[in-house]
Amino acid sequence: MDQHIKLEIKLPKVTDIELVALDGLVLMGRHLGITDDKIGEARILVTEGIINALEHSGSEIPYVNVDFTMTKEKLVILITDFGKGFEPDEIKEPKIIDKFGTENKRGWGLKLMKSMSDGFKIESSKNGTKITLTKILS
Amino acid sequence: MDQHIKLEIKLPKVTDIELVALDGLVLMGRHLGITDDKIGEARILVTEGIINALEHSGSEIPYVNVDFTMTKEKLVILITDFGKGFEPDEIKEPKIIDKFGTENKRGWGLKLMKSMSDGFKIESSKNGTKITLTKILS
Amino acid sequence: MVRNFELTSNLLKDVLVIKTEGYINNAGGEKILQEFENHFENGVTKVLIDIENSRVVNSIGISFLIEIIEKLNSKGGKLFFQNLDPSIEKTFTIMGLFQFAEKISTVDEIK
Amino acid sequence: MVRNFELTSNLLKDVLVIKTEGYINNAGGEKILQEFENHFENGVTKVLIDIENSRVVNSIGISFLIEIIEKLNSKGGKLFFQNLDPSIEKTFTIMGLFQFAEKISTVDEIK
Ligand SMILES: Nc1ncnc2c1ncn2[C@@H]1O[C@H](COP(=O)(O)OP(=O)(O)O)[C@@H](O)[C@H]1O
Ligand SMILES: Nc1ncnc2c1ncn2[C@@H]1O[C@H](COP(=O)(O)OP(=O)(O)O)[C@@H](O)[C@H]1O
Repeated sequence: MDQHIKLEIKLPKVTDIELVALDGLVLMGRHLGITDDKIGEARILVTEGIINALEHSGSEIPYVNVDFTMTKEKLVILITDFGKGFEPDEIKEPKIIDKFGTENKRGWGLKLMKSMSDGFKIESSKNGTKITLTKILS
Repeated sequence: MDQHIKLEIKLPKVTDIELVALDGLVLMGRHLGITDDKIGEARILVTEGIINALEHSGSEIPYVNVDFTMTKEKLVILITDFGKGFEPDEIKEPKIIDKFGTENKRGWGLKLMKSMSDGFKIESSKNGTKITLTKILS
Repeated sequence: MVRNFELTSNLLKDVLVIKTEGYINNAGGEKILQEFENHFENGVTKVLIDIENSRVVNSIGISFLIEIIEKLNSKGGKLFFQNLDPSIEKTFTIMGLFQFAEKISTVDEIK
Repeated sequence: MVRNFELTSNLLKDVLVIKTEGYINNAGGEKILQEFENHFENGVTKVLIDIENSRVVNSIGISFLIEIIEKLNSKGGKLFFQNLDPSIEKTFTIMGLFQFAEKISTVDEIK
């Protein structure tokens, strides 16, 4: 049967706390013999998902849940926050040229997650947001 | 009111996975401005607690739960496994001289946790072991 | 273990070489921008960022590099990168950084 | 980011200096013991371990150092440590390592 490992983390809103999840990802990848490139891309997904969730997690529940399920073939990442939610369809696709001349150069997280994952789902309501990211590893 | 942060992790049985918890500890400590020395000692406690739990976590539930609750004053660490348990009173206090001439030089984890913590409680049954470690940080 | 962001910089002829170490997050990106601006004010228009020792980046940190690109563009200058790991290179590609910046192998490639 | 354990070693006169990097866990401790044994067979009886770049240790890794101490004792040799961080020093104290090993500041202190 396929080996199947899980890591579940409830992260507090603390600077750089996403590094905790990244270390877990690297160690699980090493355990299953996943290539550095695949894990490297998964790290980008996890970083972007967590910093979004932490930025928007409400002040009442300043925590973010991160769950990994990994096999040799596939990684599923679940990131849940308890913030005010958002409407993904209303977010405009960022372009670098549009950023020139404007104050705020940010707005890349969703695009990176969409482009670098093999599956990306957002469920968002006024009680929070859950994103599911899939990455094929084999 | 005293700021109170929590980190909860369910770790799979994977080589060096305790590093995930150590990073969390360091980042929380930095957030609350705890000294490196206090966090350094807490790291020893966490490392020893987790490697014991992982070594003895059963094959049916090869996971270990690690919960941190930290304020500026105090850290409480809870480490829970689902292994076969043990009888702490039956473990002999290790001495370095007794280790000479014997094959196995191990057996230091419990002593380190007892000596370096400000509170150490073991609850163990045939369904698993829970240890509670307290470290004064102020 | 968790390490703090650090950078070192030096001028190789007319090229400002910034070598980063640690996580390029918001604070890290800001430090790179700051270092760049100190030299940009003095007329530097060629910048090489060596990120060999930054294995973790986030898009907030990288957004500061877009500001560097914008300022360099305005003076006909250019930003170069060295020692990109594949997933960071892919990140830069998705963000469109290579429309304006260039990946090189050694500083000698900068004319 | 997570780094693998590594060590470098060299002989300074009759002292074997082992410099470690990364987590001294079971595998790391075993590598130190192995490196020690390679030189012990050739008659080395003074060993200095510099653990400045190992900020994480566990008691399984350290238990291999007890084996080194035992072997050195049997030949009238000695183990020395350099660059101990305070919590690691406390760990060694609790385990009783300093009953047989010594903390020094520079290799010159070894006669
Ligand atoms: N978890 C979330 N909760 C609420 N809003 C979010 C969340 N994730 C993203 N958003 C919204 O989508 C926008 C775009 O996000 P992103 O592409 O990651 O860029 P950035 O975070 O830099 O603005 C954010 O500015 C925010 O308004
Ligand atoms: N979580 C646990 N579950 C079951 N047994 C344990 C647990 N922790 C410790 N023990 C028992 O106590 C003994 C001593 O533990 P310790 O002092 O950490 O040294 P070591 O793990 O190196 O033997 C172990 O060998 C084991 O028999």
